[in-house]
Amino acid sequence: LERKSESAFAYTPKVKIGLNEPRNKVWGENFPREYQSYLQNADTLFKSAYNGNAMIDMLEVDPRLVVLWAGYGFSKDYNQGRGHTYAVTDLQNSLRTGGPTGPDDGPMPSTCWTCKSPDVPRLMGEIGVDNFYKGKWASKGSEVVNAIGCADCHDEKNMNLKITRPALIEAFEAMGKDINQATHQEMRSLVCAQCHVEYYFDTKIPEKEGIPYLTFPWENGFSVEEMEAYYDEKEFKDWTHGLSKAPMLKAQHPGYEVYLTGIHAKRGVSCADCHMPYKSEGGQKFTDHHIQSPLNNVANSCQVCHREESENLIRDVYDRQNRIIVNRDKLEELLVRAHVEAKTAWDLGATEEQMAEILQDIRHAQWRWDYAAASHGGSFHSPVEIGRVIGTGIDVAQEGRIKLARLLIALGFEGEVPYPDIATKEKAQAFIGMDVEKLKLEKEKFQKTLLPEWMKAAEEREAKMEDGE
Amino acid sequence: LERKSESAFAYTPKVKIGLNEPRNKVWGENFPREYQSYLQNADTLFKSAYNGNAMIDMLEVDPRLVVLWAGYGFSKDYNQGRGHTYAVTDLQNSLRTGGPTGPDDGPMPSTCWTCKSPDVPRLMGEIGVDNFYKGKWASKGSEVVNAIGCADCHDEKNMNLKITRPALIEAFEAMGKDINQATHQEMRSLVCAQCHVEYYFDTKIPEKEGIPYLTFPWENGFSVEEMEAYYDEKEFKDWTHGLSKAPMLKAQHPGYEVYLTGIHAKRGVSCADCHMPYKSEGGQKFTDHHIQSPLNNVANSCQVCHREESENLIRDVYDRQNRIIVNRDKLEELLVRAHVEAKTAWDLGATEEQMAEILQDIRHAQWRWDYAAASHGGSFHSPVEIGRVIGTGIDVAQEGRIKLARLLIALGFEGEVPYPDIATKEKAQAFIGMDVEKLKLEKEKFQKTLLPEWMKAAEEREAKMEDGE
Amino acid sequence: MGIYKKLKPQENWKVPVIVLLGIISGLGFYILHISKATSYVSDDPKVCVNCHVMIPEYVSWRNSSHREWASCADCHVPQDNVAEKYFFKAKDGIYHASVYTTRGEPQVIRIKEAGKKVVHNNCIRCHENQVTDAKLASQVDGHFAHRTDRACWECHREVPHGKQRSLSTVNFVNDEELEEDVRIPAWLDEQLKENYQNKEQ
Ligand code: HEC
Ligand code: HEC
Ligand code: HEC
Ligand code: HEC
Ligand code: HEC
Ligand code: HEC
Ligand code: HEC
Ligand code: HEC
Ligand code: HEC
Ligand code: HEC
Ligand code: HEC
Ligand code: HEC
Ligand code: HEC
Ligand code: HEC
Ligand SMILES: [Ca+2]
Ligand SMILES: [Ca+2]
Repeated sequence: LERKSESAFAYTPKVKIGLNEPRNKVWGENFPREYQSYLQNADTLFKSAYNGNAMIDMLEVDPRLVVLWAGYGFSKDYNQGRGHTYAVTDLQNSLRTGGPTGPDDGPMPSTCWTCKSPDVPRLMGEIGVDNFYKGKWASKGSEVVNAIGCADCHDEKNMNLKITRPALIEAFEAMGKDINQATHQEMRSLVCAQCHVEYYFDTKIPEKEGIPYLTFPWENGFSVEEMEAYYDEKEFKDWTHGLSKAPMLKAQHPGYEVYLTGIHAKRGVSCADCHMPYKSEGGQKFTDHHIQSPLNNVANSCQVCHREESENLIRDVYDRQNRIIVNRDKLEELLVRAHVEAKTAWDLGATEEQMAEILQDIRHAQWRWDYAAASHGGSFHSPVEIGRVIGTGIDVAQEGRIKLARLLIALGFEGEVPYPDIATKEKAQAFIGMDVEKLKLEKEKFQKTLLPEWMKAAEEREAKMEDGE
Repeated sequence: LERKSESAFAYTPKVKIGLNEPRNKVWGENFPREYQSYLQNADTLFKSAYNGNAMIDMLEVDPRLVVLWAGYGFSKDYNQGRGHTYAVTDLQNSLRTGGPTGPDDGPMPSTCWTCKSPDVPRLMGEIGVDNFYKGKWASKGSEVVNAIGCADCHDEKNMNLKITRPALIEAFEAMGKDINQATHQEMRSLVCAQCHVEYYFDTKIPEKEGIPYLTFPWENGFSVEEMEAYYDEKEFKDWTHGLSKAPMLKAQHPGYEVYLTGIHAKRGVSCADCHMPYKSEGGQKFTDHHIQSPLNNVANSCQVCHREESENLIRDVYDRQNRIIVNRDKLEELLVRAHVEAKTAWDLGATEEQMAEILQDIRHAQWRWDYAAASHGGSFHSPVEIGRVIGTGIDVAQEGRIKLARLLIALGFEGEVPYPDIATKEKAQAFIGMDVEKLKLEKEKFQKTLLPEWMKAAEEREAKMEDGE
Repeated sequence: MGIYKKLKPQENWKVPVIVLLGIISGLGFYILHISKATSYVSDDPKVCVNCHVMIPEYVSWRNSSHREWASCADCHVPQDNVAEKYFFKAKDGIYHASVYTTRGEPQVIRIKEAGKKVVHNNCIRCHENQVTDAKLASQVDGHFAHRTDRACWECHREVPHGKQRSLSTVNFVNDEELEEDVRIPAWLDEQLKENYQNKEQ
């Protein structure tokens, strides 16, 4: 310990890092090892059976998703996430965010930026949280430009881990917990829980009406049933389904919630233990800031704890993922059928009353499916729980379809409603009546006109910032 | 280390143990420590959340089972297994085995004895395997009397582990494997796999026609789908369901098969590691022959490998069991509904053709449920796989019920078929039209007349056997 | 004061207590003697296997990466100063020896809190350079603490005693003999072979 103060004189930081400094390069001056490894997040070469660094067009891989999300942004474009480096770019380029032509244009709100960049804490500090969430995402296009980085997780004074996103802090408060009480080991997961969690935009907060306020639905607990109850109580819906007209919920990456139910969390293993293991250079260990699938780094992550052949460990992961995918795929198919059958019922003149229970079943079944599907890594993080969730989803989906079978006959329909031809993404998007070409053209225009303007403005703005002194 | 081999040589046997010696006490003379712990298998005090040493009347706990097994022996009487000590008694007293009045009477064959006693290898040695399997169980009532014991698992010459049951050896051959190649660690599970496995009686073996030959359906593999395919190919059925008339399969305790799919098996942990851990007495370590739920002995079993508080480990087991039971219970309910709905369809005049697919769905769904339910411990031995199996079961059951919903309407039925009142075992047995009182009377008569005769004959027979010399 | 009062024996206890203490300490020396606990003063791992309850740990250590570098005492005895080292050894030695001699050893031996601290500090003693970075420690508050606030073996779970610390680590001394052995008893093998011959005909 005495050693510490001794060496403190020996090393002086190269630059002084300012509050909420968004430029990762500046931090990198002081911490070259972490920064070098951080730069590797740009890598897109590794692909595992279901995940990896590469960008995977999920609608292409699995066109059923288009039908499940009919009437909602995700049916336009959805990719399996890749490295942190791309968070800003991917948001800009996604067809979901449309082709804004000015600051008040486009389908998505500012809130979308929240989990994409260290410019977020900077902006929140400058203009306040409420003002940050206000307006269209395009309104902050020239402000949010740096890839997810140091200021998202670290305190610039002492490099301690810290929580920079209000939603997580507020969620803890809603649960009656104080995030300041988190242990160091818990912090190694909580920094990830700022973003890798299910969320929704609450526009009905008293005194903040109309602001799409980022909120985590954890008040009742983290489980699929508890969050469902939360939304049901509030009668919240993310959208109305394009075919079935069901009041739908979208589950977005409940990574932290699912992880909590697994054995690794129970044994105190943190996200960072697997996704940011130590790395050795010159006989010294530091935290590997290349955050990726551990299957690309089994030796440093898994094998420190599990003295098993690397191929066995990878097979274990695949085993779990393969066992889960069987029923998940089945549930997906059942949901496609349910949406299409419900549409047929509407077309034959079903009444709201006749449909009410059926639509509720569809809502609940798809919520369960999405909780399992959107939680990338969940099939490994907590396979028993994910298996359970999908099992309940299949039951609820089929209950809905039994009711539909009865209703359809009552409405005079005979036989089975045919399964749509959705063999490819294009066919599926045509089936739900989407004009993708139009979306692509709008996006291209944006990329050629507004986007370069933003980038230029940002460059000029940052040029005026003080260099870390 | 030297000490261990030292004591191995120092040992001089008190008695010489004969080939297939069925009397455990005789072996106990030479191995008092193992024998003392073995005697504790008679203990019936411990009860965990779902298992334990106590005898649990499963039909009482869960009367749905009565409906699922309508028309089959298990609807008469079914208990959660207890200690090895009781194998013979429990078979004699179960209502499933009826009240034989003589050697050729009663519902069950000799084959039933196979997994109940070390008198089985003795008899097989004396009269041959085929002759052992022939006839009613009552024909061997005075021969099979000793509780599961030493000769079931050990070689009397050197105490090595042995496979004494032909079915396991034959199953290995059918898979193209040689059980003699099993490693020592594998043997620590294979001795259990002689009995804790799914089986059926094959009466169609060429040259052995009519003999209910004990067979393990492993030719295609161990998974629920592979065994299902095996039975489907053979068009085998255990019975025709009393309500739905479906051609049913009964899954009996696929303990070994399920275990093989779990992480402990993958890591080379054997049945004996958990159920027969080492025990310390006077500084000597030996194998604990009290075979029971490890939850009654967490310190010696789990904690040898897991440095966790005992209560955490128990909670882990319960966590998994609780997550599995949710969907298993749901599947059970769906199966009750399917049987009852199918019966309604028959009553309304459904044709064989209209019912064919539906009955196949019921067969497959219940097979999956039973594979999960009958495998005691399976929810812990391999929770991910059991979750998967139940998920597929729910899907198939509901598919059948969708077809039933359509068919019932076509047959002029309106609304939902009501769920039967099966709140208790008695109500459920009455619902399926069973006369339990008659069964009990027959059993009582047997217990008062034939059974004491058997016991006396056995005593006289054993008195003439040589004492271990 | 309050606590002292509580602990202080009543007057009429004095004589019996003194006699008892005498017996206990006498027995203590006897135990020390018969259990060779005095050998604890040595650093040779073989002394630890004087009692066979330590065999699993001995064998697993002997097969570990640390065999050439660290003896039992390097990990299990405080190494910061000589006095503490021998005090801890004596304390532990007498304790283990009494437990062993009185046949009071638990079914599964698990390290206690005090022992954990000692081991943990010994890991750090040897590996300080690897686990901490002097440069970072100077700039990053709490770096040393954060690097060392978990037991090393939460990650390095198999250092040095492996995963199975029961007899199963040492059980298979007769493995060779066993591997050659067949699993099917002769009487059954013959019958089944006959069966297959019949089938082939
Ligand atoms: C015990 C190790 C472990 C822990 C702890 C863990 N993960 Fe994972 N994670 C994995 C593995 C293994 C995968 C699957 C990778 C694959 O399929 O290529 C994965 C996958 C992921 C993925 C998808 C990766 C990709 O390539 O797209 C994300 C995102 C993720 N985890 C985030 C988290 C978060 C957030 C936490 C903590 C809340 C966490 N993980 C905790 C091991 C772990
Ligand atoms: C609570 C944090 C959070 C919020 C709010 C959020 N995201 Fe994300 N976003 C994430 C995380 C985490 C991922 C990585 C998911 C994965 O692949 O596991 C991601 C991935 C993405 C991706 C890349 C993958 C893809 O889907 O093509 C895009 C684009 C994206 N988000 C856009 C948006 C938009 C648009 C919004 C607003 C509607 C939004 N995000 C709101 C956390 C968030
Ligand atoms: C500020 C928000 C934020 C934080 C904090 C965050 N993530 Fe992410 N993470 C994202 C987004 C957004 C993506 C998707 C980026 C994309 O595809 O464009 C992502 C992607 C990932 C991926 C996929 C990488 C790949 O190569 O496929 C992994 C793994 C991951 N995050 C793990 C973590 C872990 C572990 C932590 C905490 C140590 C963490 N994340 C903290 C937002 C965040
Ligand atoms: C997604 C979250 C996240 C981001 C982004 C991030 N870090 Fe870290 N960082 C961590 C975690 C987790 C640790 C481990 C902290 C611990 O256990 O005390 C860590 C540790 C460190 C440490 C302590 C020394 C070490 O190697 O363990 C330094 C220095 C550091 N990070 C620098 C950086 C720099 C520089 C950047 C930007 C280039 C950055 N970090 C970005 C999560 C992050
Ligand atoms: C910091 C330690 C640590 C790391 C890193 C770690 N694990 Fe684990 N793992 C554990 C612990 C602890 C358990 C719980 C079982 C136990 O107590 O041994 C466990 C359990 C498991 C299991 C059994 C649980 C199940 O789902 O069946 C598997 C498989 C597994 N780990 C694989 C992996 C893989 C693959 C990785 C790397 C991606 C990994 N582990 C990383 C500590 C770790
Ligand atoms: C890793 C430890 C472990 C292994 C290996 C294991 N079991 Fe189990 N077994 C358990 C636990 C824990 C339970 C649940 C006990 C309870 O619920 O009380 C259990 C339950 C059982 C039960 C029901 C017990 C009762 O009280 O009625 C049987 C029978 C069983 N196991 C047999 C086997 C067989 C046969 C094998 C090998 C093929 C095996 N087990 C392998 C841990 C194990
Ligand atoms: C392949 C071996 C095997 C065969 C053949 C077998 N059993 Fe069993 N039996 C077992 C095992 C293993 C258990 C313990 C099951 C458990 O609880 O996990 C058991 C338990 C029992 C029990 C006590 C629990 C209960 O169900 O009430 C009875 C009675 C019984 N068997 C009767 C029979 C009858 C009758 C037959 C013939 C139809 C038979 N057994 C055939 C292996 C077998
Ligand atoms: C000869 C056949 C046979 C063999 C061999 C066998 N079992 Fe059993 N086992 C049974 C039967 C039958 C029962 C049920 C007895 C009853 O309830 O009447 C049973 C019951 C059990 C139980 C429940 C005990 C309780 O107290 O609830 C466990 C646990 C068990 N066996 C584990 C094992 C393990 C582990 C092995 C191998 C080391 C093994 N068995 C070998 C036939 C066998
Ligand atoms: C259900 C199976 C089973 C039964 C019944 C059984 N044993 Fe064992 N026995 C085992 C297993 C498994 C081992 C451990 C073998 C090994 O690992 O080498 C064992 C080991 C032994 C050993 C070796 C020393 C030791 O303790 O590890 C002796 C001696 C022994 N048993 C005696 C007996 C006697 C006497 C009986 C009858 C009272 C008996 N066994 C009944 C399965 C059984
Ligand atoms: C002989 C060693 C051994 C014994 C005995 C043992 N385990 Fe394990 N256990 C393991 C190994 C190895 C793994 C795989 C993970 C790993 O590599 O650490 C594991 C994994 C687990 C897991 C994570 C798997 C999952 O399903 O999530 C749990 C929980 C667990 N064990 C509990 C128990 C309990 C409870 C017992 C006692 C009934 C027990 N274990 C007995 C070695 C053992
Ligand atoms: C006289 C027999 C004997 C000898 C010699 C012996 N031990 Fe032990 N040891 C025991 C017994 C008995 C226990 C169990 C004590 C308990 O847990 O209550 C034990 C427990 C332990 C523990 C765990 C308990 C704790 O206090 O944390 C450690 C560590 C240990 N011994 C290390 C050693 C080392 C190192 C040596 C050699 C220098 C050694 N032992 C020599 C009998 C012995
Ligand atoms: C490299 C360091 C190291 C060496 C050398 C070492 N041990 Fe240990 N020992 C440990 C650690 C670490 C633990 C705690 C393991 C745990 O809790 O998982 C431990 C635990 C123990 C225990 C308690 C049992 C347990 O698993 O908790 C005993 C007894 C023991 N050691 C004896 C010995 C003996 C005897 C030797 C020499 C033959 C020895 N140790 C050499 C690090 C060491
Ligand atoms: C007496 C000094 C000493 C002590 C005490 C010590 N080590 Fe080591 N350790 C070494 C040396 C020297 C090596 C290098 C061994 C080699 O390269 O084969 C090493 C290697 C290692 C390695 C890398 C090799 C491997 O097995 O994975 C790890 C990890 C490790 N030690 C962890 C620990 C832990 C954890 C402890 C405490 C429980 C500990 N050490 C205690 C000297 C020590
Ligand atoms: C959070 C998990 C974790 C903890 C806690 C941990 N380590 Fe490690 N350790 C690792 C990882 C990951 C590696 C692998 C890094 C590599 O191979 O480059 C490692 C590597 C090592 C190495 C080998 C370094 C080399 O160059 O081969 C040693 C020695 C070591 N650790 C000692 C320790 C000691 C001593 C402690 C306790 C103070 C400790 N570790 C605590 C995760 C951990
Ligand atoms: Ca949501
Ligand atoms: Ca069967």
